[in-house]
Amino acid sequence: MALVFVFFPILMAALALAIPSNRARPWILPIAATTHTGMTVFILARPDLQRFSPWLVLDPLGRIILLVVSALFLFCSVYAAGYLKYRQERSNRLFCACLLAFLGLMGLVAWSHHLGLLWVAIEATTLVTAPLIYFNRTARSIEATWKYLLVGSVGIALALLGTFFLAYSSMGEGRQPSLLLEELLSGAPALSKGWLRAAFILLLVGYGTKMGLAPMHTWKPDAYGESPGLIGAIFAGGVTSCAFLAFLRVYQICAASGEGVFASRLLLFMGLFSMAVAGLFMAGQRDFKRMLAYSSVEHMGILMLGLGIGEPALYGTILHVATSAATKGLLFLSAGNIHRAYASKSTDQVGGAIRRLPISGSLFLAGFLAITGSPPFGPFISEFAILNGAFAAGRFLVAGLFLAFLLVVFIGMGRTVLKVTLGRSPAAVPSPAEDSGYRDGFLTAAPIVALMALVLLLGLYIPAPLGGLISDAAKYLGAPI
Amino acid sequence: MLDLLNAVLVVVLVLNLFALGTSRILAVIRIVAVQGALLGALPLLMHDRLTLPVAAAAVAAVGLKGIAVPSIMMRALRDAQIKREVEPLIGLLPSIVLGALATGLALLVSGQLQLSDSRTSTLIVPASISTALVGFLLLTTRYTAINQAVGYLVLENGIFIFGMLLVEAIPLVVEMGILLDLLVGVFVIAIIANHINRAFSSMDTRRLVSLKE
Amino acid sequence: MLVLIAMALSAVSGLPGIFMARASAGGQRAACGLMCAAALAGLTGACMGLRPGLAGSCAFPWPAAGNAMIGLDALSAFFLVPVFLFGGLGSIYGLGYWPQERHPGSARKLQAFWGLAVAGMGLLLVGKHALAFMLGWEIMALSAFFLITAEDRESESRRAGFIYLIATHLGTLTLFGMFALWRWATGSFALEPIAAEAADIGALNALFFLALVGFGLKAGVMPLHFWLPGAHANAPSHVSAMLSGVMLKMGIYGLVRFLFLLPAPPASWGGLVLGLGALSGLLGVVFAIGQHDIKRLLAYHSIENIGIILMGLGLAMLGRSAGRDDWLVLGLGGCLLHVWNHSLFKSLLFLGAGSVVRGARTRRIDLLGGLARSMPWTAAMFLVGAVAICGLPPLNGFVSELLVYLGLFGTAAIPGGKVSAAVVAAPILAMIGALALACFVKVYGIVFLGSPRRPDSVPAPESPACMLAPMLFLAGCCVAIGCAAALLGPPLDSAIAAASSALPRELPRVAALAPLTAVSIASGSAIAVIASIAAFQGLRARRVRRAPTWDCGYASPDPRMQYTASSFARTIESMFAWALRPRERVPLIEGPFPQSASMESHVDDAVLDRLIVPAARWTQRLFGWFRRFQQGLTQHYILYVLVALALLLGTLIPFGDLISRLFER
Amino acid sequence: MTDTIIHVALLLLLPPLLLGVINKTKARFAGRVGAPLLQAYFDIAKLARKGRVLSGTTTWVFRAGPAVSFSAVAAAGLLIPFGSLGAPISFAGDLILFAYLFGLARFFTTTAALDTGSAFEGMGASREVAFSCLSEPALFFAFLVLAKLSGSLSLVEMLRVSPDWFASGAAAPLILVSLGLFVILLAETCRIPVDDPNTHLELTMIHEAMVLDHGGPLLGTVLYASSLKLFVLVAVLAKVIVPFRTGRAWLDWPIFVGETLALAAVIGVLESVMARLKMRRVPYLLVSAILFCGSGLILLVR
Repeated sequence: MALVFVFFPILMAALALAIPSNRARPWILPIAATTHTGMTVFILARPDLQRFSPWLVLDPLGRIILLVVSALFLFCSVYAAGYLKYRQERSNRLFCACLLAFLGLMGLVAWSHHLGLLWVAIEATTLVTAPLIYFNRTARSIEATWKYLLVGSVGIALALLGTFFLAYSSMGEGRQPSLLLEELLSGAPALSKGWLRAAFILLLVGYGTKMGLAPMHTWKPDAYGESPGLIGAIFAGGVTSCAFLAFLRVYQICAASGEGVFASRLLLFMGLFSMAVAGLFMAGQRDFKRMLAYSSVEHMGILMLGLGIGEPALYGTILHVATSAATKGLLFLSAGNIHRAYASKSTDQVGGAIRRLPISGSLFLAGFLAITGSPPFGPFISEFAILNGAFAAGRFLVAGLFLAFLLVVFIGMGRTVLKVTLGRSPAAVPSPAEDSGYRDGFLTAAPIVALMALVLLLGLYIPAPLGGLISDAAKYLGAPI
Repeated sequence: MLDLLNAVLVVVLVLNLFALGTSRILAVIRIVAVQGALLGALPLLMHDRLTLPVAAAAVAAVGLKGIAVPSIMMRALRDAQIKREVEPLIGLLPSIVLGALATGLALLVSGQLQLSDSRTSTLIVPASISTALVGFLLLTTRYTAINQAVGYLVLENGIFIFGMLLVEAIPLVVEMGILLDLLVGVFVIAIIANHINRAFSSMDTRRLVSLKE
Repeated sequence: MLVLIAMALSAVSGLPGIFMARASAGGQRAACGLMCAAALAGLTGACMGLRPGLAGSCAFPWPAAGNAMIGLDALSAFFLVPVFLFGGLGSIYGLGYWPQERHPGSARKLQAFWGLAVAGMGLLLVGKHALAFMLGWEIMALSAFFLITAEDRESESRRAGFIYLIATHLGTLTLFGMFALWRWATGSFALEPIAAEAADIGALNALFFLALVGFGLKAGVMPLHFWLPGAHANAPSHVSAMLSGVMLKMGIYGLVRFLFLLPAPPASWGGLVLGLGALSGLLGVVFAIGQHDIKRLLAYHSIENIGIILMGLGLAMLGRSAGRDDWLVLGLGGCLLHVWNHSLFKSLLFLGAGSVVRGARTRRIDLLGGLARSMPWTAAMFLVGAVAICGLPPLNGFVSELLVYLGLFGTAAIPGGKVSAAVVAAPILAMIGALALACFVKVYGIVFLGSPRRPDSVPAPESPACMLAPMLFLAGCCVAIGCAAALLGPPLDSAIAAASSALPRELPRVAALAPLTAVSIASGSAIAVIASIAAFQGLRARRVRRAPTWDCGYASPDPRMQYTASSFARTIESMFAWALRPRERVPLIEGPFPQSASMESHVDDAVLDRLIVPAARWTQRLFGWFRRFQQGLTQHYILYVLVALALLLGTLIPFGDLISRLFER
Repeated sequence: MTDTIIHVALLLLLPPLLLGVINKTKARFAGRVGAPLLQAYFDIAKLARKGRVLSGTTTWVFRAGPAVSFSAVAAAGLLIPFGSLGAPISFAGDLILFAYLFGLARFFTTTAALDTGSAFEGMGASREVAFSCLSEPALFFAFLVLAKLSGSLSLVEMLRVSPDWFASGAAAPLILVSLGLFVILLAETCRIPVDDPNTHLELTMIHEAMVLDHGGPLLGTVLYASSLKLFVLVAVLAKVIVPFRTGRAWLDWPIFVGETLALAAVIGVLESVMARLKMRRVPYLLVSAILFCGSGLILLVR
């Protein structure tokens, strides 16, 4: 069953390469996405099929990430169909193929229980998503792709070194070194401490680069800023979740081997540092897509903070993965629409989005309110749970700093978002005559509304199966078998 | 067997310093190709008995690192018709000195690390750390896009050396995956370098600074 | 649970407006009808809730944090009355003030968020569980933001909306912290009185401080009021009426509810709240006098009334910690009654200001004048509101200030010659009353009386009936409470009992302590006497000759010679110059025949314009400095990764024994 | 019931006499014969018979001004105990009603002044309102001291200053309070140190400036109301200054009337001795009143 998850999307990617017509090809995306989500729901309902081989096991963490990314991919693919219909001036052969390949590799990441295989899958996602950034074929997007590739590959190489260190730490007296998660977890107390800590740091820096934690976040504003909104959504929702899943494996091993205290101090520092850097760079940001990138850096910081706090905040952290992925996707898609309509990303030319794009503009504003943790929406529940965890763990200073950074980020983001959405479009905007005529089509607006409904639902009432999935993921993370 | 391994590793270290020292890009690529081939052959020396998977892995590593990757780089270089000079951020001599310093630091550090079993009394750990550091050095001090790719390759080789210690832990599939990823990675980097050259009419990454705060 | 139905109705009341056609007023009328139905249902529910003893509550599951309880007790019913009363009246007023035809785009949005805001406030008041409370709180806050930026074409309204949003979010984050600390202290989210030994004094102080800041931000207490004048001035008038009349009270509700849930409060808390109240009252009215924009003036004046409410609350807390039940009952009674009174006359004044702005097209007082002749009804209503807000006898303002005064004087009557420091608050309250009188004489005199200051302007038309009806109803309520103060005894008592449910002992009744009956008789007879004199003068209106104002023999009095807002307030401004810091642009007149010169004085908000805006600019520059770390060179980015790795690995190496080992050899 | 009738009769008939006494003492000081004692009655009667001239810009507020201020001050008068009797209306907390009734009167006189739309009336109104901000706290400090001494919040008990209070060291505070009350009296009724009642220079007026445009019966009501206000405040001051009571009704009434007339004479003397303060100095005078009463309270508490 695991192989189906991996090879079905790659098969569809090949099919996409084969389809000649530029107009029909985008429709393969929604078809593949719906089948993939159907398979995910089917596999979640059938626990017996969730163990294909010692290498490919779908544990509770994998299930959550698989569900989140596949749902996000479904919404994005519907948006992609509408978006590519509008962008017919460029061939989207490579675009669709890479998207579907990413879906397959994400499946591999979710299923793999061998850290080496996990590394290969993550490296492959990096390489597959590189052409996606380059879709606009402008000088700036080449530069963004180059930086993404360079910094990403350096990070991933460090992660490989970390994986080798981890394997080496399991090479105790006469025991065979192995990278299988079960064996590492069962033999965890016997791992040699020095190598394990070095491995944890290397993997933190390596997968941190993939997630976009500060100070390794420098590629993120360029990559998210220059790629189309759709790709930003896939990145912010999907790629970061996969990298976070990979890091969760490492955290599990670390916690199992009794290095919890060392790990949490490091994670708290990285989390707060990322939120601070995000807040710093978001104040006075002129380009609303780069602002969304920094908001993604901030949310990676919040995830790390949640992990650092430890057991009481794990439920909130995992819930935050789901809610922030959905809200991020919503924000990026609506930002993409606004960018298309105004043909510019800087707040000097963009204004009054609510008037020109009623659905995208108002949902962009609602998304902003959601991502900064206002109550009726999903991220509020998860951030509040993390805050409660921080208090329960007795870390008052961390909680205080957490709230302070949330406020700084809110002010920075609010200034840009309000300039974009409210008011009248500034005079500098192209007069309606050569206005790009881009309006909220059904395909480009429906996914945003659906995502908004999902975020609102998560805020008001978390459905029982999802709640169950998250709580046993938290238990699994806290005390693995 | 052990001293042959050490000899190969010493050659790898020397090649590192050469890579730092040459001023022409073609030469750097050839040096890295030789280094890759040597590393590919390393597992044959490590194992006392020759099993099929180990041999296959070695052949693939030599083939890939020694021949495939350098040829991609050469082709990217030829298309770009750029002048073959390497303009490093800091001159050639200081980079060699820094390289030597890195190797010394690696030796010092690996002395401190408590290595678990006898087989690793050889030079593997210091060699891998120093190659990784040299890779970083190349990445951060060279401006041309291809040169940065070469730096990434050297970093990859460094990590590959460390992989030698854990031959049993990494099954063949994963080995192949890593090599495949390396190949595709270099391939994509080469294409992007090509596009940079067409867009900016030069391989110099100093022109890639328009995206900033 | 009538109230729940009412909340659902009001939430849904906004929706028909959106789906109806843009231009047709049908949508707005339907939404307003739904809103009035919701208001009526809510009012009956609230009045039933006010009867003592009824404290129904029901729970519905909330996965994230156990099940959330919702319950109606007398205190929340007490606060529900103004919410629903003004919810209905405001939407009726909105029909005339913000018709669909003139504002097609924003009218529907306004109507929708109006319903949402009322529903949010309902949920907030009924919520007994932290999450329900915060959900209601944020729905109210966010819909208020959309209401404020209804006309988001002007940059001023967007700026005010942005400052409001920051202040609300700061408040919400403080409440996050408070509820998390609450759960840490009591182990559950339910808003039940904390057992005395559950939390140590440190946590209690933190809880008190967080509650004070979180709710003080929403209530507009002095140092935290910076968002209030901008938001009220730029919002449509019936929105600013709801903001200041009803929404500020949610902050007060929060304070009353939470400060009485905390066990054994030390006397310093009560003193702090009383001090803050006095500060807000005094500086609020002083700033109000310095304003030239009618709605900014009314906004600052809300701060003054919030100050009086806080003085009552502070007095009640002092009574609770000193064990004096009479202070507690008088203080809390005065505070709660002033909440009702303020929501009545402040909304009346804002609606009056709204019809003035609608008629005269401007908010600057110095351009208005002589409107009483062209808008007689609005002028009369505004006068009733003005007299009530200054706390003058026949009307309702006096009753609640009387309760607060009696409480404050009670602090002086401690046997044994000892007097608590709170007694100095009574003269401060007297000064506040006198300043309020000055402020409203200025507003009423200059806006409605005298002759129009813009000679060319066409006289402002009187507002339509649907705007005057709510104002008439509110004025009627003010007079009714003024005369029938005795009837308010029982609801006040049940509300006080509900608020201080944590106290074991039975509290004395309000009527026993305060002469409500005597006051109502006095004000009833006073109104009768004034009416008879007016009638008497009306009958005896013998021949009345009309002549231009004598004004000591000026040949041709010119409207520009009249006293303007700044000149009227000049003496008081000079007295309080240390707080106001007025900026004046005095023209230099030289030469025997100086050309035309104009003098302009402006009082800007001390906290916002002198403290927060410069601080924001400074932090902006500071953050700018960090931009150098993202200058585009790929090599630097890789260097950052390497440096981060080195630093983190550095934490691994035990430097201690490494150095010692080096020195050993 | 009879003493309320006496109380009301006294309240309504006596005040103009005080004006007469003040003017007579000023005249005597200046060596003039001065107007007859009952001159104020004749003025009010004359004005009542005149026809009314109203300014074109005024509304009904202008006519309501004098009416409301008169009835408010009359109601305040009903709260004050005259002679040995209690006040017709008295309840715990009537001191606040007393102070705020004066506020109501002030509100309507100033709005009526602004209604005419003339520069001087506006100036008078602005000064009147500004100075009242300082006199209100002084009044409340005084009431605080009296409440503390008498232990009750009703004016009747507060103003029944009994000799045994002096035993508990209440002499000094009482002196300070009476000084404060005297300054408040001068400020509220615009006597000499604060404002000159019969000056003709509008720039210096406060109270007179507000009533420039009132004519005929309106001016009559205003004059009568201001004398009523003077009488009420003098009565309060008298009760505080003269502590002893004879206990017999028929003797206390004449003593009380005598006290008020004596106080009016004192005011007259003060007016002829002092000149008007500069407008910038008046706030300092009122702040001194606040300090008097405040220090009275502090002395009491120590």
